[in-house]
Amino acid sequence: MVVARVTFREERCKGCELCVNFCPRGIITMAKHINSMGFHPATIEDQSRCTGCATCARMCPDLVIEVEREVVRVG
Amino acid sequence: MVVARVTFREERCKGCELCVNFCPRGIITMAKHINSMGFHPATIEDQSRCTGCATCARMCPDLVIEVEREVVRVG
Amino acid sequence: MYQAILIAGFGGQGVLSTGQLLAYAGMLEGKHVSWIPSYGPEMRGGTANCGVTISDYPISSPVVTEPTSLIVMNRPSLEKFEGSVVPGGLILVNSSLIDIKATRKDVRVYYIPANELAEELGSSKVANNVILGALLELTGVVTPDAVEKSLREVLPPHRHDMIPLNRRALEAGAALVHRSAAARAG
Amino acid sequence: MYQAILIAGFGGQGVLSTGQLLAYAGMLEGKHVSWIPSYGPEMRGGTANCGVTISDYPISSPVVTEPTSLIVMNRPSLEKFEGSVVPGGLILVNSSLIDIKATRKDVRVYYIPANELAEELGSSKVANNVILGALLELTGVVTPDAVEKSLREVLPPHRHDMIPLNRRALEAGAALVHRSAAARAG
Amino acid sequence: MQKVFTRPRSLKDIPTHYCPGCTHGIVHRLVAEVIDELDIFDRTIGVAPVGCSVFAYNYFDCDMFQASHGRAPAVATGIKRVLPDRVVFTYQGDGDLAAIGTGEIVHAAARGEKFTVIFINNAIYAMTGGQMAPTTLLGQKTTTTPYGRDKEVNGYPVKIAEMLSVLDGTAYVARVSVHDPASVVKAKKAIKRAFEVQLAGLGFSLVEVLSACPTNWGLPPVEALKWLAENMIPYYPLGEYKKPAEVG
Amino acid sequence: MQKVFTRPRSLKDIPTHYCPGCTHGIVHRLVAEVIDELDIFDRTIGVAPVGCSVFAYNYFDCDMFQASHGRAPAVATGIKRVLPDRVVFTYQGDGDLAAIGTGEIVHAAARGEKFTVIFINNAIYAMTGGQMAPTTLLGQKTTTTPYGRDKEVNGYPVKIAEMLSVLDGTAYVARVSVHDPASVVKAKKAIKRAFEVQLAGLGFSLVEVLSACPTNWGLPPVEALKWLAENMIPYYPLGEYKKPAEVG
Amino acid sequence: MAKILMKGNEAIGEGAVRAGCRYFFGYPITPQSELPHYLAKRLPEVGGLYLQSESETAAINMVYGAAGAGARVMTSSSGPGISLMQEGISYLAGAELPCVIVNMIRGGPGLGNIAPAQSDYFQATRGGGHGDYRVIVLAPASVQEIIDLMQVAFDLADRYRNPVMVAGDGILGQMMEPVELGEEKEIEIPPRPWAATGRMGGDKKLISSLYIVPEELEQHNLKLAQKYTLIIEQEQRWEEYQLAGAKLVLVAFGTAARICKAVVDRCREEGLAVGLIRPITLWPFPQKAFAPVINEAEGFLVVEMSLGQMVEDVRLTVNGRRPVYFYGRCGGMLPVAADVVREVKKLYGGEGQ
Amino acid sequence: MAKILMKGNEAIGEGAVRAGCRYFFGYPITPQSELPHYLAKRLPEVGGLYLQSESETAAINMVYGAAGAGARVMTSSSGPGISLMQEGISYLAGAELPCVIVNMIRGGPGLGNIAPAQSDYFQATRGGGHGDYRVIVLAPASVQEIIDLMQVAFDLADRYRNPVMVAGDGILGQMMEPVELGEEKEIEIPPRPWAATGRMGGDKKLISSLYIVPEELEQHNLKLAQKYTLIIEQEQRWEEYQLAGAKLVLVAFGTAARICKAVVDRCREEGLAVGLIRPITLWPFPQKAFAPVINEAEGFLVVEMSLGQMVEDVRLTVNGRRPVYFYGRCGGMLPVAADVVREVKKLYGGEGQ
Ligand SMILES: Cc1ncc(C[n+]2csc(CCOP(=O)(O)OP(=O)(O)O)c2C)c(N)n1
Ligand SMILES: Cc1ncc(C[n+]2csc(CCOP(=O)(O)OP(=O)(O)O)c2C)c(N)n1
Ligand code: SF4
Ligand code: SF4
Ligand code: SF4
Ligand code: SF4
Ligand code: SF4
Ligand code: SF4
Ligand SMILES: [Mg+2]
Ligand SMILES: [Mg+2]
Repeated sequence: MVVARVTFREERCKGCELCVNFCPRGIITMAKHINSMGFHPATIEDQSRCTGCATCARMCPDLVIEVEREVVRVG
Repeated sequence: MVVARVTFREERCKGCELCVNFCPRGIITMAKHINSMGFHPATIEDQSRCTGCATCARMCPDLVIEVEREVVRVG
Repeated sequence: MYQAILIAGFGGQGVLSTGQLLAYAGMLEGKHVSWIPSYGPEMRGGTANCGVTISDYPISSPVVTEPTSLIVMNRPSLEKFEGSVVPGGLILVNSSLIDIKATRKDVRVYYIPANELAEELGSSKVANNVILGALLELTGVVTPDAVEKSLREVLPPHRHDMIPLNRRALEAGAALVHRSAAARAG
Repeated sequence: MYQAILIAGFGGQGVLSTGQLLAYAGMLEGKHVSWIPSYGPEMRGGTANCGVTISDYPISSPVVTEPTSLIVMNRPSLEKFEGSVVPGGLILVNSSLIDIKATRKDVRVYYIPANELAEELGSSKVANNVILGALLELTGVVTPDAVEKSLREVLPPHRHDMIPLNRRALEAGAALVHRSAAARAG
Repeated sequence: MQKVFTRPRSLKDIPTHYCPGCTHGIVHRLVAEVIDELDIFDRTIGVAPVGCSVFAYNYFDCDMFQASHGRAPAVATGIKRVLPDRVVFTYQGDGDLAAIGTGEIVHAAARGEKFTVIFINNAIYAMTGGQMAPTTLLGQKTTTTPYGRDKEVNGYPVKIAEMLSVLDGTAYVARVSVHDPASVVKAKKAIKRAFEVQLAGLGFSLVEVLSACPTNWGLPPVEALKWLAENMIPYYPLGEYKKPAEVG
Repeated sequence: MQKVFTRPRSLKDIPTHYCPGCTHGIVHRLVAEVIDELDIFDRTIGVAPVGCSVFAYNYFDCDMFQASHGRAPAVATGIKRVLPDRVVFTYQGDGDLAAIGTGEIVHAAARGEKFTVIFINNAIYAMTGGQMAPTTLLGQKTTTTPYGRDKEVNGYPVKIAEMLSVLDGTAYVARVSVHDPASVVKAKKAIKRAFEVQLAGLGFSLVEVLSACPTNWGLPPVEALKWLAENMIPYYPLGEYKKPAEVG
Repeated sequence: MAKILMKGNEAIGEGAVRAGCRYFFGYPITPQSELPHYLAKRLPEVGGLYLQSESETAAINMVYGAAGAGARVMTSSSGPGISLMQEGISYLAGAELPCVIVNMIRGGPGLGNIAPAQSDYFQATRGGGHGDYRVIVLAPASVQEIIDLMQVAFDLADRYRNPVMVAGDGILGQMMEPVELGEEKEIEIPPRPWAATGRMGGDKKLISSLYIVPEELEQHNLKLAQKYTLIIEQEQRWEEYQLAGAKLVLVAFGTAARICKAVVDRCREEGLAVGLIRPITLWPFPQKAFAPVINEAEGFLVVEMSLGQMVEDVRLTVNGRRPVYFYGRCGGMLPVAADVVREVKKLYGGEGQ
Repeated sequence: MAKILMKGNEAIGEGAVRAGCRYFFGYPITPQSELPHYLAKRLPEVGGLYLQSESETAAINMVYGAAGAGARVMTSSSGPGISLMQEGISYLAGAELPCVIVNMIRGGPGLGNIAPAQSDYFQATRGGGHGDYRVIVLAPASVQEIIDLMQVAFDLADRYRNPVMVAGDGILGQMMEPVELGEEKEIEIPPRPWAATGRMGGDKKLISSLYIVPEELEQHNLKLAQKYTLIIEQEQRWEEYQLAGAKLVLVAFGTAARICKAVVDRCREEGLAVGLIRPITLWPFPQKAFAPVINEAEGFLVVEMSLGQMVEDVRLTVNGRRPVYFYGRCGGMLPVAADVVREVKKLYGGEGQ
């Protein structure tokens, strides 16, 4: 199991939903509330299912998403 | 034998020698005298050797040359 | 009659078309009118506002720098334009979206929960008309009938079914300030 | 001393460089000089002329519209510029190439078979210098020595062997007008 | 935990003015990542002309020039000729590069100017309100082709990558897209190669990026990317059109 | 006796200002012959911009426009769009078409404008005194490349026929030469085809003609033609680069 | 006929169509975009052509071709694009071709911004291109006037065979006002015997501005100068507002003039004898407007959305007989009526400067 | 050092090289061709770059890039090409970049011809581009002065971070005169902390003329205006010739001024009190030159190779205090000294007009 964490910098999100669309795990959704720019920001539902693949971050035009992953040291 | 005639409109000749260079019969030469524009005009030496091929005229940039040929009607 | 109305909000909130509707209605009533937009530095998304002048006399300057009435649809607009209203003028605040109060004391200020009222009517899209209804009620600058007629000319036929809803929104806005005026009076 | 010399002919006859040579010589003699070219409407092949001014005083206008001396190398130039020469001025006609006469009576006119004289010297290329020699002799505007010195500075080293021939051309021109002046006097 | 994805330092940490889902943002990031990875930030100079990316100078944190519409290649030429050891790139839209700036891009390419061009083909003049671009597809509706682009009136979309590849001065020419994650990865590779070609002094390098303009296409962002894939890529095939032997 | 060669009526019977041996004269004649043969003289409109052929309006006896440097394709577009049933041609040099007018020629071609371009490539700016043109060959000395054209400074000669062939709007593109009688015959054929393509409404047509400038090349006319054959043709291969199926 | 509410930019388009213009060549730029959008829809409806060019340089040369071929034709742009057209405009003037060029002036120099300005006055009236030539410049101040002046613009272009520029700004372009369009008339375009449309059996025609022989170019220049003199005599246009008894005369055009009308109103209300001359033709500058007022007026205050350009023409007109003052805002900022009133009060009675 | 005979166009090139200019971007055009020919040879000798651009538009934008990157840089053209540079010049002025632009003025408008003219005066001094900006304009009248003014041109460009134009004509460009070149000095180019040369560890730099917020663009415009005011105060240059006691003052620049010197000489010989003011800076116009003479002079005669452009600046300067007359030739024709003398005699004593 991968230990990974995605963080959304909510106030920068423009609600374009590209991350939602491309997350292979389908775990990103749009929040109900509105951020300071007036958009519904993206948010992750189930952090534990995230693989840290960074696909969401790669598709985000606004650098909202940061991805961290546990590095498994072999040996 | 072909009956042909080339006529040079001397006052228009700029003495570029292209006709001289390309006449397959080599029968065009440059005159000794100078025309009103100050050039040695091209001239034909031996009209009778002319085939009327119009190569000279085709290469003349200044429309100096007119070519006529006897049309041999067959039958 | 001379009214210079400034309508301001986010781009996309429909402030420009609301202003156009108002100007159109003024024209239908035979008034001299002008409408003028102004965009913020952002190409889109940023702030937008428009000035509408409705007058019995030819309009010398269409530029609304000192509005007699101000409609604000977001907080930055209130902060930016509040000071420009002429003394004795009118400020209409969409209180569904603005959580602060105006500070001017020398003008009349009305807080209208336009989005909520609109949603009650069935569509948040008519929030602007709610607030417009309030303006009409308070200033009499044009009649609701003229606005309705304008809608008929401005909207494409397939959207004419929206007109009754819009009319109700105008009336809801009018009623609100009527009531609140009554409340004040009371 | 003030001499405004106009040199005119076909493009390609070297009138521009002859003028430059003259100006250069004037400069070497410490005079104020200017050289100015003028082309006909044709890009090339057409007529060309230049004006050279050589003066003891700073030159106000370099434009030679009223030459004190005129050198003409072809017939159109004679026809065109004859009238512009100041009364009492000088016209030098290259009679090798021009078959008409000047009509002015209030100027001195010399006919110089420059090409023939040049060919006698060994090269028709120095025709211009023949006529220049005549000008020098008649006006004293610069010395032949200054022209020779200029040639040394203007020509690339590998062509310095041409200088003696040029010098002889200058002298031939000078001698001719000297003779003809003598003839006149005689 | 280790960061596997974070913002490149060559981009200033401020929000952009781009619309939601505008892929200008993705391309900005890719360029910045490449600058970071090649460690050339300190000697890089960017040139952004007019277009939606006119404020790119606010986002790229290196030295920047704002250039007149279409002339970024001429401006970049001036810069690079004066400072040959700096890294210079232009960031141009399709109105900018393929219309008004045609002369400048063709001749910078022909001269083999040693800078890198990032060419954003979004098939529209976005900044000025969605007018037809030279790259607008046949049939596409824009504010100036309200009846759809008609070849009889407006002719055919211009294929820049193909056209510039013909020139002897171009060293690297590629067309990429950013409509899905795999494409984004490839796009970055191409951009990196283009900069590497410049660093190696091999000549002119250009990457054409098919990019989405949800706003002027009138589509939600996700739809816009689909439209791009389905409509633009068939007319504008992706790939490396020209590359020097020296580069992979 | 019958005249087998005489001057075309579409050319005015006056001497030209061209230098001895300048092949502008040959190309003028070919265009005029084609106009005569297609019997379109009365409805033909020519456009000549700046260059040695700036006075072409004096020689072609049809209606003519003198256009600004490089903009003949834009002017021709204006004319042809107003008068679609007329025959319109431009006559442009390589400085004109391949340098300052790059944008105009590329976009007239991309739009598929239905006029014909006669493009005189003489590898030089002749009119202004022999400066380097975009088509000047590597190593060629001109007044602005006194040490020879150096690819490091001036880049590579531009191949117009090849470049424009890439565009979907071009219907006919050919490169010909007039350095010998056989080439002249072929050149005329290409020019005729170009006009035929226009008459058939098939799109944009262009004939690039390799042409000699003895004066600025510093060569006697006959030598100039040899230089053309030996130096220009290898870099600028002759041939029909694009032709519509409809045309032979 | 009923009035309709229309944007200035659209009014330019509609006005042009009603003036018989059937060809538009142009390149997009803010703040005139609504004009191309409008014409891209409208021109095909009337059998006309909207063609988007690859650049402003191409646009103005397409205009040259179309005008030379006999069409009523126009183009439109703003600051940077108009600058790119200067060579072409000089050619049009030199070849004496009629056409209409719209400049919706924005803040400059350089890229500047897209806000309204009047800082292209010099460029428009002095000729930003090379050589001795003039362009007739019309400056409307309302949407209705735009409609009316478009007809005037095309007519003047034809009458004098000269380019005509219509100079507005972002405000005029984007403002909506009611307009009376009137009946759509069949426009008869004056014959153009000089147009090069193919000989079609007739004489050869040539469109050109080249006169290689200086004597001939001088003659051509003198002929143009004569035409310009005629235009100066015949075509000065202006509006007078409250000039009767004015001691201080404001001079302003376009949007600035509208603001100045408000200024005049307020001043008159306060009893200050202030009037306004609003030039409608910027070139020819309406010098005639000044003759009747110069004796009574104690001074002139020129109000511009620039650092002061038209003020030179006012100075040249007044020629030292009265003081000429200037008040301007620039960079896309508008003069505020209250500020101008304050300026007026400072000057009123001659305590100025 | 010995004098050498040099063409004006070559002198521009040599003067530029000696002023430390190492970059030239340009496009060929008559009558300035000898300049690119000269520099194509000369610049590589000093480690500089001559780059022929694909157009004048490209050239001026290459200048923008090179100037922004910190180089001493120049371009050159004539009428039509200068018109094509107007957008770029406006950008350079807006971004405050130093550079030198040469215009060897020819006959216009349009293609006109290649003969000498002065009809681009308006374009040069009023800004042919869009927006409120000014270009410093220097007008030499001899080959020696060209050499000297090239140094001045580059220095002024740097001092004020502003484009400088050197305006000549075909005569000045093609005329040869002796010049004293002096020692070739090592030029120290003033530091350019604002140049965008890559951060190299330092602060970020931006070259731009974009100020999207009107308030900010207005501030920028006012800052530019301040600079222009300073230039007007500090940089007016002119030559006075025989002004002492002059009753009629000729005003002329460049080639026309040389002809006018001959006119003054002849007039003085004939006892007519005629003098000459020769503006060397066309912008800023040397208004200061007029103050000392305006009381004694009875009138001014402006002589131009145009239909009358600088005459406006003289009128603005004299402001109605004295009559201002005009004599011009155009289309590539030169004023003939004898004709001007005749004109002077007509006016002398005030019987003019
Ligand atoms: C000379 C000039 N003409 C026109 C404009 C207006 N303009 C600004 S950006 C632009 C086109 C933008 O399209 P593109 O280059 O494709 O960039 P995008 O906005 O699509 O990213 C235009 C026409 C200008 N600024 N300058
Ligand atoms: C805007 C502008 N720039 C420059 C020129 C000068 N000019 C005239 S013709 C020409 C180039 C001529 O070369 P080309 O087009 O190859 O024609 P050629 O003379 O070789 O036949 C140039 C640069 C001009 N007339 N206008
Ligand atoms: S890192 Fe991958 S799995 Fe995790 S949220 Fe992003 S796209 Fe989904
Ligand atoms: S892609 Fe980025 S901006 Fe778009 S919704 Fe996701 S986090 Fe927000
Ligand atoms: S027609 Fe043929 S053979 Fe006769 S002269 Fe001409 S080239 Fe020679
Ligand atoms: S080709 Fe023509 S111009 Fe040349 S020499 Fe022969 S006849 Fe004369
Ligand atoms: S308009 Fe289009 S290109 Fe411009 S920011 Fe918005 S989405 Fe991006
Ligand atoms: S200069 Fe060259 S191209 Fe021009 S006419 Fe002479 S030979 Fe022909
Ligand atoms: Mg785009
Ligand atoms: Mg050429």
